[in-house]
Amino acid sequence: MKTDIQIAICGSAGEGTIAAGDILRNALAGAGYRVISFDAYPAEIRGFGKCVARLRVTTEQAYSLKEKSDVLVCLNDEHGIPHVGEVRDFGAVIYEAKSIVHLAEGSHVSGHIRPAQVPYPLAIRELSERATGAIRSRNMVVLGYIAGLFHLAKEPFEKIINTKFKGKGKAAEDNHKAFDAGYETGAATFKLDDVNFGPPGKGLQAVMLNGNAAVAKGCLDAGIDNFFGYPITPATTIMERLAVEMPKRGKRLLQTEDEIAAISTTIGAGYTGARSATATSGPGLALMSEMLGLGIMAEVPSVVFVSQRGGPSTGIPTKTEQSDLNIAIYGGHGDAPRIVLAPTNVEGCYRCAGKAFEMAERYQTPVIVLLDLYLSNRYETVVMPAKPPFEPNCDKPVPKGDLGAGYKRFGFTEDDVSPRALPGMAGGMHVVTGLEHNELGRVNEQPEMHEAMSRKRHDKLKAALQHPDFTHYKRFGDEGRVDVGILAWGSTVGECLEVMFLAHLEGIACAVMKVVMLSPFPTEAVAAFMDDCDAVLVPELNYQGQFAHLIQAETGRPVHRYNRVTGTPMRVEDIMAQVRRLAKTATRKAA
Amino acid sequence: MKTDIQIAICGSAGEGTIAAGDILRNALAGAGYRVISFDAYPAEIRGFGKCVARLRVTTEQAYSLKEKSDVLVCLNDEHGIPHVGEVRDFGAVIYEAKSIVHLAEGSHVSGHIRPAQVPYPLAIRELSERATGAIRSRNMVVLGYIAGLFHLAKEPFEKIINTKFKGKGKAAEDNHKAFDAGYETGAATFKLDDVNFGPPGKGLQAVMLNGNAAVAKGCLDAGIDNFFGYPITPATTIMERLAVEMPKRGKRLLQTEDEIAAISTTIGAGYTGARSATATSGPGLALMSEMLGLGIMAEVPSVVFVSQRGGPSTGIPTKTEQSDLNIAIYGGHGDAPRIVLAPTNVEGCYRCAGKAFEMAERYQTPVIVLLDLYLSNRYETVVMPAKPPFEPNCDKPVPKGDLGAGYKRFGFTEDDVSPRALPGMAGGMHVVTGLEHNELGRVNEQPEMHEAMSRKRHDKLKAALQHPDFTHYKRFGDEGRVDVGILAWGSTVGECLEVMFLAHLEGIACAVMKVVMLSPFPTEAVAAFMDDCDAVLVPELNYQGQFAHLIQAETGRPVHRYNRVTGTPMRVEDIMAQVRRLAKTATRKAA
Amino acid sequence: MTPQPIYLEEKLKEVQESGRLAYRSKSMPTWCPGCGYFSIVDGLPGALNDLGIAPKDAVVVSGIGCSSRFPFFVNTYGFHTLHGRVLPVATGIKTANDALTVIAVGGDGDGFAIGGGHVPHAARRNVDLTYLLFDNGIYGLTKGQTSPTSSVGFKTPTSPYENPDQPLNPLLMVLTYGATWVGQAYAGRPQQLETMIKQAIAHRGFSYLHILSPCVTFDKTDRTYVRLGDLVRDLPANHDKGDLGAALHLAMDTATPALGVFYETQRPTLADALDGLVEKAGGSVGQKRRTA
Amino acid sequence: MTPQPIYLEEKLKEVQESGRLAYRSKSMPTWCPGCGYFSIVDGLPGALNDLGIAPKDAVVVSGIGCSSRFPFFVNTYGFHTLHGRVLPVATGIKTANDALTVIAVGGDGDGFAIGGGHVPHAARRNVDLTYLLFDNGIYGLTKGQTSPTSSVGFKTPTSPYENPDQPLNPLLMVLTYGATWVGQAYAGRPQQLETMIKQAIAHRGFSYLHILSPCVTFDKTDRTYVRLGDLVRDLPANHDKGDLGAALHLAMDTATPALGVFYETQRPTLADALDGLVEKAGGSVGQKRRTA
Ligand SMILES: Cc1ncc(C[n+]2csc(CCOP(=O)(O)OP(=O)(O)O)c2C)c(N)n1
Ligand SMILES: Cc1ncc(C[n+]2csc(CCOP(=O)(O)OP(=O)(O)O)c2C)c(N)n1
Ligand code: SF4
Ligand code: SF4
Ligand SMILES: [Mg+2]
Ligand SMILES: [Mg+2]
Repeated sequence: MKTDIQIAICGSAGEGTIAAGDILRNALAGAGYRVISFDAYPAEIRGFGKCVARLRVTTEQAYSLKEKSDVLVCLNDEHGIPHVGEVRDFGAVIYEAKSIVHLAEGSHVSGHIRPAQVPYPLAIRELSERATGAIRSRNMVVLGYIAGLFHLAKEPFEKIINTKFKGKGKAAEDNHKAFDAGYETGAATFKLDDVNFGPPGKGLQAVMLNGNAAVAKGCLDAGIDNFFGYPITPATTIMERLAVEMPKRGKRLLQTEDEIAAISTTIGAGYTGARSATATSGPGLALMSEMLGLGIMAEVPSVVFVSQRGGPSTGIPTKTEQSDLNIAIYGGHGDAPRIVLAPTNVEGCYRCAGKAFEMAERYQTPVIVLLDLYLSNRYETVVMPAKPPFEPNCDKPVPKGDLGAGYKRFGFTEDDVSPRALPGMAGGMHVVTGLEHNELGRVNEQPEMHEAMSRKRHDKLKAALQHPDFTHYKRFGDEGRVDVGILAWGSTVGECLEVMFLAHLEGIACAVMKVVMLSPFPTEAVAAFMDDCDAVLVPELNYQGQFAHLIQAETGRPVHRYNRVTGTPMRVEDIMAQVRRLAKTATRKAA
Repeated sequence: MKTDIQIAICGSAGEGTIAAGDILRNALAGAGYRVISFDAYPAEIRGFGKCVARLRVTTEQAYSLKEKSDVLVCLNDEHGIPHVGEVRDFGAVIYEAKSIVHLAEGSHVSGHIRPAQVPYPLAIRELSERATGAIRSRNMVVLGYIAGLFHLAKEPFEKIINTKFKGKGKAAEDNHKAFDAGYETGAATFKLDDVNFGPPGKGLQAVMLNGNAAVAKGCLDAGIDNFFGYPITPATTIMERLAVEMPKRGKRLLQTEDEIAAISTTIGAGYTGARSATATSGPGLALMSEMLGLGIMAEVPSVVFVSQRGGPSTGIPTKTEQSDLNIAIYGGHGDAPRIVLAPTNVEGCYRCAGKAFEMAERYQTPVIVLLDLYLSNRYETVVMPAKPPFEPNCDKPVPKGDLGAGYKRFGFTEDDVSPRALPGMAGGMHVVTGLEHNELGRVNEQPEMHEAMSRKRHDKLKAALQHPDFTHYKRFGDEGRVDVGILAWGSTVGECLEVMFLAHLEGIACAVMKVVMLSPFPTEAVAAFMDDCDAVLVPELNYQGQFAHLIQAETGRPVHRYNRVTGTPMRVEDIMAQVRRLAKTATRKAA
Repeated sequence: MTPQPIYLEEKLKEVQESGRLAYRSKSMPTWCPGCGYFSIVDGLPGALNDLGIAPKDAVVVSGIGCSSRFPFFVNTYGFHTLHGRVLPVATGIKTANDALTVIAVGGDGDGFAIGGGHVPHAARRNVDLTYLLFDNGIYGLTKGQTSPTSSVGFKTPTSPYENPDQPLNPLLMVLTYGATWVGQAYAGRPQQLETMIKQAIAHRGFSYLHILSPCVTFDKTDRTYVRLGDLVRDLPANHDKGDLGAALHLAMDTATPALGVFYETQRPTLADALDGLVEKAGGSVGQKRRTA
Repeated sequence: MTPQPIYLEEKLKEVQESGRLAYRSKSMPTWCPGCGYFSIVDGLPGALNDLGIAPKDAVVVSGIGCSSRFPFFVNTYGFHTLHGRVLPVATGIKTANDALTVIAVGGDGDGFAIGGGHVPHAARRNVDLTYLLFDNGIYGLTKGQTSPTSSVGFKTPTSPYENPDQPLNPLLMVLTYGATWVGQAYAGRPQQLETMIKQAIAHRGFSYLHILSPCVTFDKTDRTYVRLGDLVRDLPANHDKGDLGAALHLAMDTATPALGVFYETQRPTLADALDGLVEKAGGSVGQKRRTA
């Protein structure tokens, strides 16, 4: 039996909502299921706003959360009510049966459950108090209840609770007790809905990571030497995780005074041959614009992770958006070509992170890896490769005998990448500069030299489009001619794939092409895909249609845009409506 | 008789080369001719490199310098020799007849003059020494010689020399003497070439300005209140001129600590209702990226002049390029729409400068005016309007009675521009912020509000495409269907117009469309123009084809690119070769 | 579990009667209960009211941080700018319109990490504005990372083993930049704080008030009310606030922070200097600005 | 009218014999004849040579300005970065490879206008590098505008009536930032300059050498050799360079700039501190870096 169940837990931060979701997803992953999970936080500093932890648990690969949840847990009536509607027919709504406060008419969850939904009133508060003497462990009660109700094994939960509260003394104990209390109640409850967990199948040897954690792991596995950063939502947790891990490996991380310093130190370290990186969000990337240009001109490797959030300006720091594509690709003065990668899922974050170091070193240039809040914070079960799939050193060494008077740091070569001498190497002394220069690195402003060096800086990146062991773009779905082709990037690809499956069910010939390498752009491949499509749809989480714009610029051909800036992930249903509309036109044309 | 004569003066900075060119162009403008002039400087700090002062003197409107000069003056053999080739057949080469040092075979200008050119050896050094007792006034000798040789009136020269050396005592006197000595010699010399100055026609009441001076004048005429800036080539002279002029008008200018401070102070001043501006080049614009986004989000007027130079990074600070189009339009994080204007000649610099203040105020947003070194430093005779063609106040006032509790700084309106209360107005208190906000300016992160405000910020700019009394774009040349259409922007437009005239002579149907407003983009007009063209050519001084890219992105249609990054203006002949090539293909297609 | 009401009925009445309510915005502060910043938002209205500065004539400018949410909680004109840019924006405002009272506020990270390049210049130019620096030794808004004033050894998510960097001493720095009024206050002493805010605003020229303020959410160990309460002391009675050397000396003691006015002097403001240029150029000074 | 030869035959011979030639690049300085910077480019090779630092092990990092062309004129590794960014780039280099001797150079504008935000942090972290600040009180490269150390009243193209702003005092500022070695030299006293460069490089930690240097092209009136020569003096013989208070006091006197070592102390460098974290985390310190 295939399992495909989505659970939402709704409450305030103070109620341990996010913690409950975290234990649940880890326990289910531990049990061998595939999980994809994304939480919504309050924006305010003080943590009393609404939180929703959502996870989809499957045996087959899933690509995004579902429109409808199968199970909703309300830790709090006020926050729960608006979410009752997201539960599908015959899905379960679990809620506090005995509210502490007297709630006015209509303020209780029970009053909002549709007839087709299955209500599970639960004395959450009471169970917690009875088990632990306090109401604090209500989140554990509901966890236990879910486990009991759906006949899930206790052991994975117990393991996670143990790890999570190790050394926290009574808290750990209380949590176990509350969990048990909930479990018993759940197991004893008659299950009316048609939510059924099948066995996890052969079981996955997977780890549960969010995008930022995957990036950190990619950095570590690629042998990162130095990290420099300045805190900014939603990128901060990359630095926070590396701050824990890098010293264990003898590596150095420094919190700098700002983003300009962060990219400057990163490039300084890169100049010495170290693998170095920084992480930021849109505002920080804006500040880095000038220094990134130096990295391009001086041909110094560096890696910049950018997790996008709502913009422009300070925008909406705690909501997701895909509106930094323009600045990532075009945000520098002069002809400043750079490599821009945008992973589309958590595993991709890991791969892009590691590959970014390879590419930075191989092509001697800054590499920007574009994430967004949705991807940074979304959890997925990822099967890790046995051995890190990253080359430890991609530097082009100076041929023997070349060091000395004749060494040309910026010499023209067949692949337009010049051998790099690192500080400390005898005979390799040279100066790198942001001024236009000749092969030796000496200032040179001759027209021919500027044209030749401009060409070198652009042409060397062409090879990145063939960088080994990397998915630059990929086509999914129907082969050959299709009614509607979807061109997608970044965190939105998952929803597009779900749309494609839906389209197939409705008899619409549909294919998706995801583009991971956004610069240099795989123009030929994209144009070939477009050739196959009666209509091309480009759904993005930005207002302007930045990717659509890029495609038109690169191919000189028109596309259809679909743009939302709600701060939340795309809704599969919304994209599907566009596909239906376009498919109709396509059919009409064909007819 | 039509006059169309180009004179080049070649020497080192120490020889007064640029000064001679400056006097010559001013004298000829004073005599009523039209002049267009552009000097090439050495890049090094210490001023011994080669300088070339070039000016084209005409009675009809000209749009760029010519490929070939009619007259070359060599103040120095070493620097002069490479330029002898630029003199047309039957043109004049004036050079030092009696070199001080003994020059090796081939090192003397005389050895490089083609038979078809007309040599004018002149004892420059001797004449200077005889007239003034020193060799310093050699540049004045050649000026006088030119005036005498070509029978130009002495008076305009004398006037300029007077103004230029006012209060410099003996220097003024010496210069007059040297000029006279040269004049006499010239008048007595038998003129063999066919370079002939006709009368200036009815005479122009024009002033001679370069692009940066025109910008400064536009600022002053538009009533600039505050200017904040940080020096950077080639924008610095805008600030330097305003530093002289603004205090005379009681206005305040401040040199800030960097470009981030420059744009921040500019926006701070703009917030109070002052007309404020800053000026920079590519590197400074990169640093301003983040703060410009705040201006967009907080809807605060500001004007940013950007004079482009060779890039990327520090690049080639003293050479011209058009490679900051991308960053001007896309260089911010988030969906950050802005107004970008690019004047195409010196008069346009004046107009765009003044209109930029109008637009910034009218649409409550930053306005970027893109120049480049070629335009900033190029001199043209400009006929000034009798009255500054700029509205003194375009602010949208708060309707009577609205101030007070109900005042909505960001209220939705028909034209999407909200009435603006300025600090100091009773009852108008509000907070502007870079966070997403509601109509009152209060932080609001709701999906609907973010979508509505995103729309407002974009849609309000649409009206800028109809901004009154402004040339957003313009078509020149053949009407209707053409073989080749040229789409051009910025300083390159002049060369494109010259190309068009050449094409007409060769029987190629050709039209040019210049686009002055680059953002928001006049997509419809450009697409309509493209409809008329069998082939569309986009010549630009950048490597990537940034304008071509923009056109493709906006229209979804392909164009032909022609790109150079020589640091020098486009060569008419090079563009013409492309036009010929495309015309041939077009004809073949038509056949 | 809805937010606790920060303002007691009595408090509200008191504020109402004092005429200070006009300066309070309808938005309630979103800070954590107990945050030191509440004392500051309580103090500013009193200071403005006492000085007779109408809400319409004051502009509160801020950067980004918990502290920088400040403008939303007072009823004046306000500009919530970008992280680190409070001083240049404030300089632009004041330069464009002398008639406005400009108050710049921001956190330790805002002012001395990302914004550290602007402070020297606002100070040396003696821009006539007041800079209230909320020093909690932490990045509050981004959830508790190390700041340039964090103590050595302090643990945060970005320095999980310990903060290795020696902290900056903003008071000492600002004194060397040429600030013409420099003082220190403590959020735990709201009365004195309010008085000092008033003095700072009353000063003609660049006034810098360093406000020690606990972050109750992310700092449970270092700069708590309890620990700070023990450390702070009043300025020595014989301190000569005209003596820069003495002020520097005092500022060097960060172990027992002194509260009060460290330094005060008079010299031409930026506006004075710019008016001087206008005079030299033969222009007419003090012309009416376009703005109200 | 070709450029005048800057290096006399004798000079070249002297340099050659001293073993310092290895440190001189084949590119001749493009500075104006007479520029104070020549003394510095003469002094650095001597210092490196005396300290036994091979050209391959030194990295000279600079910003943008006449001064920042420096790396092109010495034969070491060099990084000509961006205006104002010399210190963070240098910090990155040193953090990545302890074995390199890192020398940061730049002008007064580079360091204290656009780069002013970085200085406090390099100093407080005690990054083990040497910062040579070329102070000519002007923006040389952009043709003579006002700088943050220009005197009040100085006329330049951006302050044609006069410079209205009080200059900064970098020496004083850097002392308050926590620099562990602070000194001042004068381009007109090349011998002493060379000695001080050597001392600054030899110091373990962040050393700051302020070098007064005339711009002969754009400053004909204020900081000329003649005027500066009259003003500079040696440090008082009894100056205690371990006394921060005394150093601050000395630095406050800008009228008669003292030459010599103002302050010197020892504390852990940034690398020490970061190694400390590695130890705390249970990692192994001092592992061989990937780089040579
Ligand atoms: C350019 C940029 N970088 C980073 C951030 C993220 N950020 C917001 S506030 C802040 C620091 C807040 O600390 P502080 O200034 O001390 O204020 P506090 O919250 O402690 O009051 C940071 C790093 C940002 N908004 N913009
Ligand atoms: C971001 C940026 N802004 C401005 C400039 C222009 N610029 C180059 S050097 C310089 C100032 C040079 O002065 P200083 O640092 O004192 O060095 P000096 O030339 O006097 O040695 C300026 C403003 C630039 N290159 N980059
Ligand atoms: S996080 Fe700290 S500084 Fe921010 S509001 Fe809460 S207590 Fe105050
Ligand atoms: S302009 Fe001044 S600082 Fe620059 S090289 Fe010439 S003298 Fe030296
Ligand atoms: Mg803080
Ligand atoms: Mg300088």
